Amino acid sequence: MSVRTRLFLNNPADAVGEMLEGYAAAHSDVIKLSDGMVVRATPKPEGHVGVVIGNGSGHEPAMIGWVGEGLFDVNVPGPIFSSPGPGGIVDGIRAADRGGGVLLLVSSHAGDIMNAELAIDEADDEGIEDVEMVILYDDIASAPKEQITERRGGAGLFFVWKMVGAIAERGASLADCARIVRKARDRTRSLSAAMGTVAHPVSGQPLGDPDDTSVAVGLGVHGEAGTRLGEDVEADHISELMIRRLVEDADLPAGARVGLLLNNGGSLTIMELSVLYRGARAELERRGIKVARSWVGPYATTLDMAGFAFAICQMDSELLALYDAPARGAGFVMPGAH
Amino acid sequence: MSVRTRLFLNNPADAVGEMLEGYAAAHSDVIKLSDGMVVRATPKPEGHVGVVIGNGSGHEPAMIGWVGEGLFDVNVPGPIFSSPGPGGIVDGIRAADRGGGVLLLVSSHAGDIMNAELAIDEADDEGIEDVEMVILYDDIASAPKEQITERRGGAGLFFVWKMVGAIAERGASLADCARIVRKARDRTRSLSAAMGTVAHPVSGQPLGDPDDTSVAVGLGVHGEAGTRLGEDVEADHISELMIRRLVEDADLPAGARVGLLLNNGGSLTIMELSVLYRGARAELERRGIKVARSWVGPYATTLDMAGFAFAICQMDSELLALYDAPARGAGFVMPGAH
Amino acid sequence: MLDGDLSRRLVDAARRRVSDHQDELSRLDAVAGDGDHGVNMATALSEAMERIEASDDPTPAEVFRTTGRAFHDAVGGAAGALFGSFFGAIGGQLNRSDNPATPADMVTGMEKGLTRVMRIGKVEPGQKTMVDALTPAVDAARTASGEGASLARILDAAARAARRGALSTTSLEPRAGRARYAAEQSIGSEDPGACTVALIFEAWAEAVESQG
Amino acid sequence: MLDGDLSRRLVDAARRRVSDHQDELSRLDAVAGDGDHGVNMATALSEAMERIEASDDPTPAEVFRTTGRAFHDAVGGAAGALFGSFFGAIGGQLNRSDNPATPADMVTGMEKGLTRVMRIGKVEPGQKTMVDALTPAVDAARTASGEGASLARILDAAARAARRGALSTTSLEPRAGRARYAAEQSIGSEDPGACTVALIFEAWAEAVESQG
Ligand SMILES: Nc1ncnc2c1ncn2[C@@H]1O[C@H](COP(=O)(O)OP(=O)(O)O)[C@@H](O)[C@H]1O
Ligand SMILES: Nc1ncnc2c1ncn2[C@@H]1O[C@H](COP(=O)(O)OP(=O)(O)O)[C@@H](O)[C@H]1O
Ligand SMILES: [Mg+2]
Ligand SMILES: [Mg+2]
Ligand SMILES: [Mg+2]
Ligand SMILES: [Mg+2]
Repeated sequence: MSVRTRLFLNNPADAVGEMLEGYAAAHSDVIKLSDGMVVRATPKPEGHVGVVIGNGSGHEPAMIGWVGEGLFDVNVPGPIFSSPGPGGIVDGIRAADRGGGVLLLVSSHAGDIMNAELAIDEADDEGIEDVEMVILYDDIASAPKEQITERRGGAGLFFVWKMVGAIAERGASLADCARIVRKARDRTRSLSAAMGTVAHPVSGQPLGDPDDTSVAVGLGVHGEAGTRLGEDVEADHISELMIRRLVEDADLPAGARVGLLLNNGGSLTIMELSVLYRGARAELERRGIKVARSWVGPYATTLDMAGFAFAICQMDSELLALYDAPARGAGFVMPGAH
Repeated sequence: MSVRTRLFLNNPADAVGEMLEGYAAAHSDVIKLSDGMVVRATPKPEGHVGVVIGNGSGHEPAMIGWVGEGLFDVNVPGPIFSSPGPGGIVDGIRAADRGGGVLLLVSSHAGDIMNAELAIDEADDEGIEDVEMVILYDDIASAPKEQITERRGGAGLFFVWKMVGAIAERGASLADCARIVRKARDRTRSLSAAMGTVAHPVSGQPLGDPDDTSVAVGLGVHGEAGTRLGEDVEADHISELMIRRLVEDADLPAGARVGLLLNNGGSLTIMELSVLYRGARAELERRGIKVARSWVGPYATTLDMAGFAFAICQMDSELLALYDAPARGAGFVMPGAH
Repeated sequence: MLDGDLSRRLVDAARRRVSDHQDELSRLDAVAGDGDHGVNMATALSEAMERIEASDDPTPAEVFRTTGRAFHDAVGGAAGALFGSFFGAIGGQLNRSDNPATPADMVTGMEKGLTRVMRIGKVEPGQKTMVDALTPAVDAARTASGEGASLARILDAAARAARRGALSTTSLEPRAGRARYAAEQSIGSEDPGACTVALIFEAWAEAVESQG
Repeated sequence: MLDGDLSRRLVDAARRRVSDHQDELSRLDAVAGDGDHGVNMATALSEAMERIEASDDPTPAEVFRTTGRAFHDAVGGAAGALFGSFFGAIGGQLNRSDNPATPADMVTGMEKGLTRVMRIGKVEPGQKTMVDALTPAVDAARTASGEGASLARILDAAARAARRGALSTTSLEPRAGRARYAAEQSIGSEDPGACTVALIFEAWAEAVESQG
């Protein structure tokens, strides 16, 4: 096994721009491109809170596929694996501003936070007020629970995106939107696993050892290294181990109701995802935890990484209602209800 | 570059069964498992035509993700890359029978046709009447146009599935359903391309030369070999060449309106798909052909093959209306309208 | 004479032989097909034996019909349909014969099986398929049977002819099955289905011979 | 003295030097990061030079502010923010100085830049980042400037100190940036950002020296 260093692209340096053009053209009923940003084809009503996110590319359908009704208003895509700069984020804030304030969501990664902070200052200098930034994290492998705010953002944030998108669409205040973001974040945990690595499409540089075929748990969404589990680990074993760590970190009691997300990190087959899901579901049921909603598919990918992540979000009736609210995005799929 | 021979599975021999359990559990609002078959969670009204398909596994979301309202009534999954046997297909016919006749759809592959024919005889012996079988093909690489009925089935058949699912849902007669199937088939063409190969998950056998990293055009959905294009071919060049061959084979005049499907054969990134789509769309527009609807994503995969297929279907207003009719399947996504 | 026990042993001998060559058969299929032929055949024959062992003192007809159905249920695909129909036809013929059956009944069953395979597969000899081993095997069996030979001699003649037929596919260009889409690749290597036919007849000839 | 032309040549020298070492920098980043550092820096500096060449006779302040913005716009990520703010701070300081600027103005700009980097990056020296090269470089520049040295001598002192600082990161465990999630892997290899700092100061020292 090894990495695919050549992709179906033209000049790799043009890949992000050409991707945005192609993706927007294929989904012109939901989104459009505007100054390098992905915006809703039909803007939100005046006076509503605008929801913006900036992020590195290479994680599609995140976040270009999550712009639309009941989701993001604006996505500012950066270069591959690299957050956009402050100028782009300020443009995004301006584009999302419908007069009801703007929520800038940041998945916790050093570069994303730095650029967002620079952008907030710049927006302030330009007299744009009513911008609130919330930093989001969920990946239990990236820091111990006592330093929870040091954790990085992972696939669990899709729960947060869905819920804040729904409440903003209803016309909630900026404060209420921010409250939901923090509430959903604090109830969400994720953990990833993969075998092998991927190569950066521009530099051609593999992000890990291409000859190491063992399974690793706890990788970052940019291919940052994790802890090796060894070779030939059965899917059921991996699912059980990961779910156990998530449930323990979240202190989920028997009887809890969760949303379960199984993220395809790139090139896993539906066969593998389904087998992994089956194992996770069994482990949750053994612990008396009820899976109320399921999402299985590509959310945040790392190019064609042969990996995945599990995320759980503990639901209550407020969150569940937001989770179930209709939404429309080029890469958005409603969760299965059980 | 090489193939991934180890997947996230338990015993590979159990993979298909465990996949079906996991997939059905994750999508219990749309489908359920019944005797190894995937059936709709809510059956069609009495008296309507039932639509059945049997196919090998390893192509997910085909066809397990396409069972549901406005799509298939029953899917009979076979072993990996291998059509189910006649007994299973007869069970499928029985399960789909709502008293309005049953349409058995067959993607043209030797094994699929043989088993379907054996099943039709067996169903007849058992006194099940009103079963019509239609054989479908679209892959222009598999036989010259003069031997069009010798062609094999490819990703273009999703156009056919969508349209027949819609008309059957409306309660059309068996004859009318079969007419739509043939009409859509005759207006559809597909062509695939890939780099590298995949390994059979049970035998571990690579289906092609794992060291050959060149791009090939005209592969089969089970990894059957195609014609090598060479290394380092730009995406735009591949898109242009493939669209040209499709348009010429279909004799599409300037002014024609088409549905365009870009199938992810497994592990392509959205970045690559978007760049390829952009090139195809540009080539169609250069030829004066209007892309009325677009589908970009995984339809029929070949495990984690780094490949894709383009398919086009020439629309008229009847087909377009069926294409746009609502539908619901675990892996179904509405096409983008332009 | 062919009784239930010998029939069972024939299927089991085929199972063992094919399992031993499973990887080789899959490799042959990977040349221009989908690389699963060995898995398919081994799976079907194991399933057949499980079903046969589960039934109580089956007749020859039951043994062969069960085997045919196991191919149809457990494998599907082209080879499942074709090999399943071949075994099913033998079972159907034996169903019309006395128990134990005569060597001539077995040969008639094989002839019917070949006819079914050619009809269902829509193939003629020379198209690089299992038929290129099955046709000479059945011809040889018919000739030997016409000369009044024992079942052991009949199967021995069939096995030799099947092997020659299988080897002859090496230089052929495929015209049927999914291998035909990659015809050039396949020239120079044997057809996997034909190879399975030879393995089965060889296993049968040895099994009957060893029982004396 | 630092005029617009020399400023432009400093940025161009940095661009050339970093481009030459682009693959090495990406490789260092792949050890525990995401393998793009060389690409990021080369892209940003090329973008900066394009913008600078497009403007008419820019002042030193304009050259450095343009460079800072190019980092922010073209790269993003951690290093885009940090290097962008470093260049931007120099530009901001030169904006308050005469044109041409004095070596002392340049050193004050570098000090402000370091302060911004530490604030935005939330890092201290010793955490295996670019700050471990930048801190000694700025210290050495301040000392040389305090002794009334020429710009050439100041930058030469800074370059030597930056290189020593970059090398010192080899044995450190990362505490900031995404590399910290894979701390063990990274011990034994240099921090890519620190290495870039050394490359830039070395290129500057040579560029100023060669102009006499
Ligand atoms: N139409 C056909 N007629 C006769 N034999 C066929 C036909 N198609 C395939 N075969 C035989 O089946 C073999 C392939 O079997 P197998 O790989 O198990 O099935 P599949 O092609 O469905 O994967 C071929 O080598 C050939 O001998
Ligand atoms: N918080 C931080 N403070 C200071 N320097 C940092 C910080 N985070 C990253 N860096 C520097 O940036 C370098 C990585 O840059 P680069 O790879 O271009 O950005 P990214 O980490 O966004 O991919 C590191 O080697 C380090 O020197
Ligand atoms: Mg980066
Ligand atoms: Mg097969
Ligand atoms: Mg095969
Ligand atoms: Mg980096």
